[in-house]
Amino acid sequence: EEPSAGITDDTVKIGISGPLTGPVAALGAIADGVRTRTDPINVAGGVRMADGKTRKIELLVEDDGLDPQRTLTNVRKLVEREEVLAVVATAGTPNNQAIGRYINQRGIPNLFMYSGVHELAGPEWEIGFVPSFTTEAATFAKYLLDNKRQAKVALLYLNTETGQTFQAALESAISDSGVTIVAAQPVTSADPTVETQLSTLKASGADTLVVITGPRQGAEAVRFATESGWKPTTLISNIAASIASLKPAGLENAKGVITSQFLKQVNASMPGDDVGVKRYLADHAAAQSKFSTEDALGQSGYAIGDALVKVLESMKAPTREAMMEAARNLDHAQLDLLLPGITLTTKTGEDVYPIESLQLFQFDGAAYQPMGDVISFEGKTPRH
Amino acid sequence: MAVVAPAAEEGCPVLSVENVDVRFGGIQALKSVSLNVHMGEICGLIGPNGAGKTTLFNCITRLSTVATGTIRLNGQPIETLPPRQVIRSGIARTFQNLGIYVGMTVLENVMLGAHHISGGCFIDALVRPRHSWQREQEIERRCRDILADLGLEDVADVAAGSLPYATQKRMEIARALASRPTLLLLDEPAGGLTHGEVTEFGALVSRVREAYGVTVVLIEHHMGLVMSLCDRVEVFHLGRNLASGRPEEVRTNPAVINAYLGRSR
Amino acid sequence: MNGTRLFQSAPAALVTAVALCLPFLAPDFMLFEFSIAVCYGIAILGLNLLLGFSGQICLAQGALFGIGAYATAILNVNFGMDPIATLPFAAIITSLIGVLIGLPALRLQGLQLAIVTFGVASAFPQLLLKMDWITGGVTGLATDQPLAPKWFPGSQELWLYGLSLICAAISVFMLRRLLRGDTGRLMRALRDNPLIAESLGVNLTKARLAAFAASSALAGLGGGLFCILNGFISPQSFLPMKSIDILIGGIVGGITSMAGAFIGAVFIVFVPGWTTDINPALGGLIYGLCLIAMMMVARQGIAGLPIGRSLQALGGIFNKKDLSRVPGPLPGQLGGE
Amino acid sequence: MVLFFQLLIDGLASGAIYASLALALVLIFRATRIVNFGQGEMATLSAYCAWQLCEWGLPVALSFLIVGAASFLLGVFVFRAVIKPVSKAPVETIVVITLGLFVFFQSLCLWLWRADQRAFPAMFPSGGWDILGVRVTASALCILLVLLCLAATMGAIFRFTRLGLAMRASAYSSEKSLLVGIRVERMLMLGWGFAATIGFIAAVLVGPRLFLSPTMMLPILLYALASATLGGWDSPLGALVGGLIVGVAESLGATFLPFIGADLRVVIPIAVTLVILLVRPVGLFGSSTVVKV
Amino acid sequence: MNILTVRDLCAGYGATDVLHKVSFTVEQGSIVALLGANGAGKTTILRALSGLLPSRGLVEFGGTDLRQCSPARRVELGLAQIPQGRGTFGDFTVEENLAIGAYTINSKRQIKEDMERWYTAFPRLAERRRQQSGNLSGGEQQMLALARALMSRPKLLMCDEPSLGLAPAITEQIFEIFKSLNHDHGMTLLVVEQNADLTLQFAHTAYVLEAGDITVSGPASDLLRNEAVQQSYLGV
Ligand SMILES: Nc1ncnc2c1ncn2[C@@H]1O[C@H](COP(=O)(O)OP(=O)(O)OP(=O)(O)O)[C@@H](O)[C@H]1O
Ligand SMILES: Nc1ncnc2c1ncn2[C@@H]1O[C@H](COP(=O)(O)OP(=O)(O)OP(=O)(O)O)[C@@H](O)[C@H]1O
Ligand SMILES: [Mg+2]
Ligand SMILES: [Mg+2]
Repeated sequence: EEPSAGITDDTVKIGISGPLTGPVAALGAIADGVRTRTDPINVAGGVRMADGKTRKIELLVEDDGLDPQRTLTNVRKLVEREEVLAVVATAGTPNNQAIGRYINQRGIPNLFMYSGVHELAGPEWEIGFVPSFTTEAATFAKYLLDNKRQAKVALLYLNTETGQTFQAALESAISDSGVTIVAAQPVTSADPTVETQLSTLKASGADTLVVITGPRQGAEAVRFATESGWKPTTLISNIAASIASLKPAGLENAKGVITSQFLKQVNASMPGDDVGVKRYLADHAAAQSKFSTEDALGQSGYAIGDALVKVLESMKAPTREAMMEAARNLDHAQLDLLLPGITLTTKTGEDVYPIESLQLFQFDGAAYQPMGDVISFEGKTPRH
Repeated sequence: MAVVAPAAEEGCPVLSVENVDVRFGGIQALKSVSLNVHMGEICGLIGPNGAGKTTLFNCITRLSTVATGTIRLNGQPIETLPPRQVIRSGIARTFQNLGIYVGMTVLENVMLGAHHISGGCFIDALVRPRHSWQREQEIERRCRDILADLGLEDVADVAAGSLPYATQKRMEIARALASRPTLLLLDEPAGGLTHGEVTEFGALVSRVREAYGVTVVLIEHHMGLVMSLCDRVEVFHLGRNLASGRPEEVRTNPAVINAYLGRSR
Repeated sequence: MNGTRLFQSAPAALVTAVALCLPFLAPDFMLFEFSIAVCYGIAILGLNLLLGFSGQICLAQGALFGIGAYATAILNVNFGMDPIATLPFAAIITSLIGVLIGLPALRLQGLQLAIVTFGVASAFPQLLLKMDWITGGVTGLATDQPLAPKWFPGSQELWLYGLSLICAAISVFMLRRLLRGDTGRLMRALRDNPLIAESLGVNLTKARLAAFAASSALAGLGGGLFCILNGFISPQSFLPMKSIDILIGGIVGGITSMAGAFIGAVFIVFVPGWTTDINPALGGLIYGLCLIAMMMVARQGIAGLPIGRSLQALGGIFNKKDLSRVPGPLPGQLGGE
Repeated sequence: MVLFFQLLIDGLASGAIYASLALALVLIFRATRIVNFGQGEMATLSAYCAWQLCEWGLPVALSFLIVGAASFLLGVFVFRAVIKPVSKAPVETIVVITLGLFVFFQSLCLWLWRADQRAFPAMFPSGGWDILGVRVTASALCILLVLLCLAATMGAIFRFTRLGLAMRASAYSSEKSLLVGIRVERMLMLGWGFAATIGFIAAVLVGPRLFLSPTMMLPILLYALASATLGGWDSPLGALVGGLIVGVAESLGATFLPFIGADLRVVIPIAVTLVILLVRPVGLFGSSTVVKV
Repeated sequence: MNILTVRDLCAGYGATDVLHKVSFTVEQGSIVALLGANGAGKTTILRALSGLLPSRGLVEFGGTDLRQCSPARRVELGLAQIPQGRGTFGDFTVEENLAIGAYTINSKRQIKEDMERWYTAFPRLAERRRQQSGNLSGGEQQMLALARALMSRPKLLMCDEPSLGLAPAITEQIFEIFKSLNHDHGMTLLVVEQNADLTLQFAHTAYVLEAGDITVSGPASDLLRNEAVQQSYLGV
């Protein structure tokens, strides 16, 4: 077969467009995370792919400041000038939508988008990574149905596709049960504080607070819930739940907070003896990455890089089609940073969700402790 | 859009101000002031500093609001006109501290005076460029004529801001004339002129009155000019009418000497 | 007639020449980027008209740009209109909304107007989300892409680029008509001293709103084009920073220069990318420095640079006068006395 | 009813946050007639420096003192390096330069400390009181008090001291100020320095509540601008009152106006500002600039 | 003794020079008049002397070379100027204008005294103490500008058309004030005036500036009789 652009006998070019600058530059850690995985592999010689050749991964990163329009120009630049084989880890739902038509027309794989919404404009050529927000909603619902059947839920959600998808999914997951959503308040990333919303939620008489927001508002919510004497059961989305981001709210305030995770906990000072975490820490040191080892976004990036390597390894031909084929047929692929029991599984035409399991954790004031087993929605992720 | 100048009735003053009061917060700048100016006249308006002369001009051109009283132009009350209509009714003025556009050329400044005649309609400019272009040419020609009349043709294309003060004042008069006024209000036009220039200026005003058929109200502190030029002089003091009459009468009026002229004259 | 330094002058000639040569020099994706720059350039033209010539500042230009984009998208998606045919409507609709936004300008000037309009820009993305029944909310809207007709010899990108250039040419042409002669003069009078303008018979209300309308129409046209080029729009593209970017583009290019508008647009489209290319970690830092340095060197915008001026002197054989602009306080006392 | 009062209190608390940045903006505007869009970001940099010193083990008070002084120097430096050379340029030029400062300082913080949010050392006690079900936090109260003192002091300086008068004069017209013997440049420099210090104080006040991050001042910029405009740009006290009005209006409006709701709350500061300006074009405490012919 | 010596002063706006090597001196304790047609460059000279315009040539004031001095320093040395036209801080109250005029004075008592003194001389200003000076009438602003310049108790006061916009009575009063300041306090005055009659009557020395060059100079009484001067400046 004729090899596609971007792949030669010894290299494969991969592009990333992400926000390296601007107000959401935190997401730039994802690109860095991918690099953290690929750099050591290149040093070790490259990836051995299923066609028998070993290739180095050349990563090209472009900055889009999370502006969908710039994502499109970046991707075009990457594809047409740099001739990359595929783009990975594109952050933001609108951004992925903006490039949807282009990648579909051109047949460019858009792998492992960093977006919790998976049904986008380029269905043939894209695949997500992190669990859908519907999965997370289902996990939270399951927790409530199992442990707090009469819960009165107050929901603080980000007023973007993230929060809206989640809200819809949560509502349908708890329909016909004793759990009710008694109040919901949107927040936008431009809100200076969210106390107004929280006061309103508190006044609704809810006993459970579900928070689907960015880290800043998440931390604020956690602090408010305790300081105001409200003390509801707090469930907080994994995008806001990292210990580092809860720290400014006061870790003692965060005690008892429940979250769902798919990544392992990394504690650089106490690495433990998990092989995957150790490798991650070693790679992080080797690649001299800028983000902190505990940065969840960097870890996600690392996991995406890992997934990319898995896809490359199983590519039978040096073509984009083969790449997509490989990405669409992952079979219980294990990644270093995924929690034990969580794997990547996809199937062409049937299953477009790589990760469909989450595990609940509760914060004990110092670390997250697992609650029960991994909850799997393999093959039954609710669509929205 | 022609100048709307109501026909002057016989004997009726061009400008008549009756019992006008103006207040700025606690300060009463004009107290029941009256003034009549007749067709073709050059009426001098003098008075000590802060007597309210400029304020009266501002009332006539609607830049200040009249508390009570009426102002009529050719018998029509104008004290409720919107400010931009004033120039259309035939009143043009100059400003005490210069109201010119320093960044524009002299010609542009003068052409602005004719703005209310040419209209400046945006839609017109967009869809009938030729039409507005022709009008523009016509006005430019007229303005250049006025400039030539006032001896400003050499500086027509110079930025107004770089001209000497007196030239700027003269340009302001040219701008006022470009609006085809019936009534010309000049606020201290001779400030900063040398003696020679003042004489020249007096001649210019007389000439302008003849050539353009305007009635002039002139605020001035330069007694020589006022006495030689004006047909009639009105004196304000502390926001009230103090005296009025022919220049010689006013000059010898003890109240005026006391309040305004001082000892020497 | 004191011709205004507009199209004939040296920077303009240069910009035109470059724009026409580009298809032979730049690869397709670059042409696409330049087309995007042309969209912004049109919006910046509008801002120049408003800020540079009539002295009113509007920081909602990005929102108006967005309104144009959404007008095109909605007309295409909901009413099945051909995207290109929507452009005049985009301009008109935006112009009407622009007049609404301009209403406060009748009482407020300078800093206050800037902040109120910036508020509009900030609220715009949220409004788009709130009105999801028509704007598609967070999911955005995908439009048809006008394909190059069969007879067209070049690529799709070239076709779109040509389309942008035509829109730009029309905008420049219309703006020239507005800026010369009486209307141009009255806007400058308005800018330099509204009080005197009023006493000279200028209808401030009408003039201010007309300036807003014209400026918004240009923003709307640019926005519509933007939508066509991208084929997909979402609120994320019209954050308040977009308005600031457009302002930066306008000022960097030169606020009273038409060529400057396009130079500024190229600046805001390409420079942020270049600076991150120099060093991904320091991209923003370099961009910030770049902005500062740019303004310290080219105080009147790039189009006012000495190079521009000397070229202009060369071109002065064909050309007569500069549009005057008083250096000093921004319209409406944003600064000093 | 309890909710109403709670929201009122919340509004005052967030209003204090807006007011603190507004105060720095007003100060620099009063002293130099420039709106420094980078003010908040400069303050963020100072706050990071203070945090870093604390992390290195310096006592909080000492590091605040050091950084307070350093902020002054930062302001002076910025003035000398980028503002002074263009002091004769049109205002738009300076606007873009301050936007450049905004981008620069934000990126600098991002580069040095990355995007993660940090806990900023709190100066005030963290507790609060429950009054009939309405929660009043001690920190919010303290912030308000400090701001009130700051605003009053600043106002008094501008109004009654020679220094203040000279600063205002330099901002009004450099030429006329030179003619009365004011060293205009020094005054502008002082203005930048003081504004940077006040900015730092603002950051210290709000840091614990907003969490320290390179973009922490970004969301409040619009609100601060609205507050300053509402207050009239001329008066520090006006900025404070403006901030509180914006805060309360926002808090109540977002909850009790169903068609606005929390997602459109960003409309409120602008709507309030617009309404007040339409009634009183110079802002609540502003004095009108004289335009006379 | 000369308090001010100007030699070969060149200054202008942009590339073009308005002044072409102007030289003159002002004697300590004298009143010097500077006459000239419009646009001759009188204002330009004063602005150059105050340091508002870059200039070339020697300027010496009370033994100090002014070329090294900032405008503010010149004021401290005792060189004050009343600018032409609106010289006041329009946004400031009358009182604040006077206070800022005394910026270089450290004695509170002196400031208070001077303020009272000028309020007595110009009762109009006293009435308007708390009013924004931009709202004053043209003549009132001129009075204020004058009083403000005098607040700094200059050694050499340069007045650019002080009588501009003033009523005759007030003009006379101002010249009286000048005279007494000169006579009783030894203040030196450099007066640019169009009212040549009055000026030449009270000045000691006079210069005539034409197109950026001094063409006539001498004792004021001589100039009063000079025919050319009579023709263009005295309207005889
Ligand atoms: N906008 C205003 N606010 C307050 N007071 C004002 C205002 N305008 C004018 N005044 C006051 O009203 C009085 C009259 O002012 P006006 O300008 O009419 O005087 P004038 O007769 O023109 O004096 P001059 O000969 O000095 O120009 C003055 O005392 C002035 O202080
Ligand atoms: N800002 C400026 N830019 C350019 N040229 C200027 C500027 N100001 C003055 N000029 C020019 O400099 C020359 C001298 O002006 P100056 O103001 O010194 O004259 P003057 O003798 O004071 O006249 P006046 O009696 O009008 O005050 C004039 O020809 C004028 O055109
Ligand atoms: Mg007057
Ligand atoms: Mg002069």
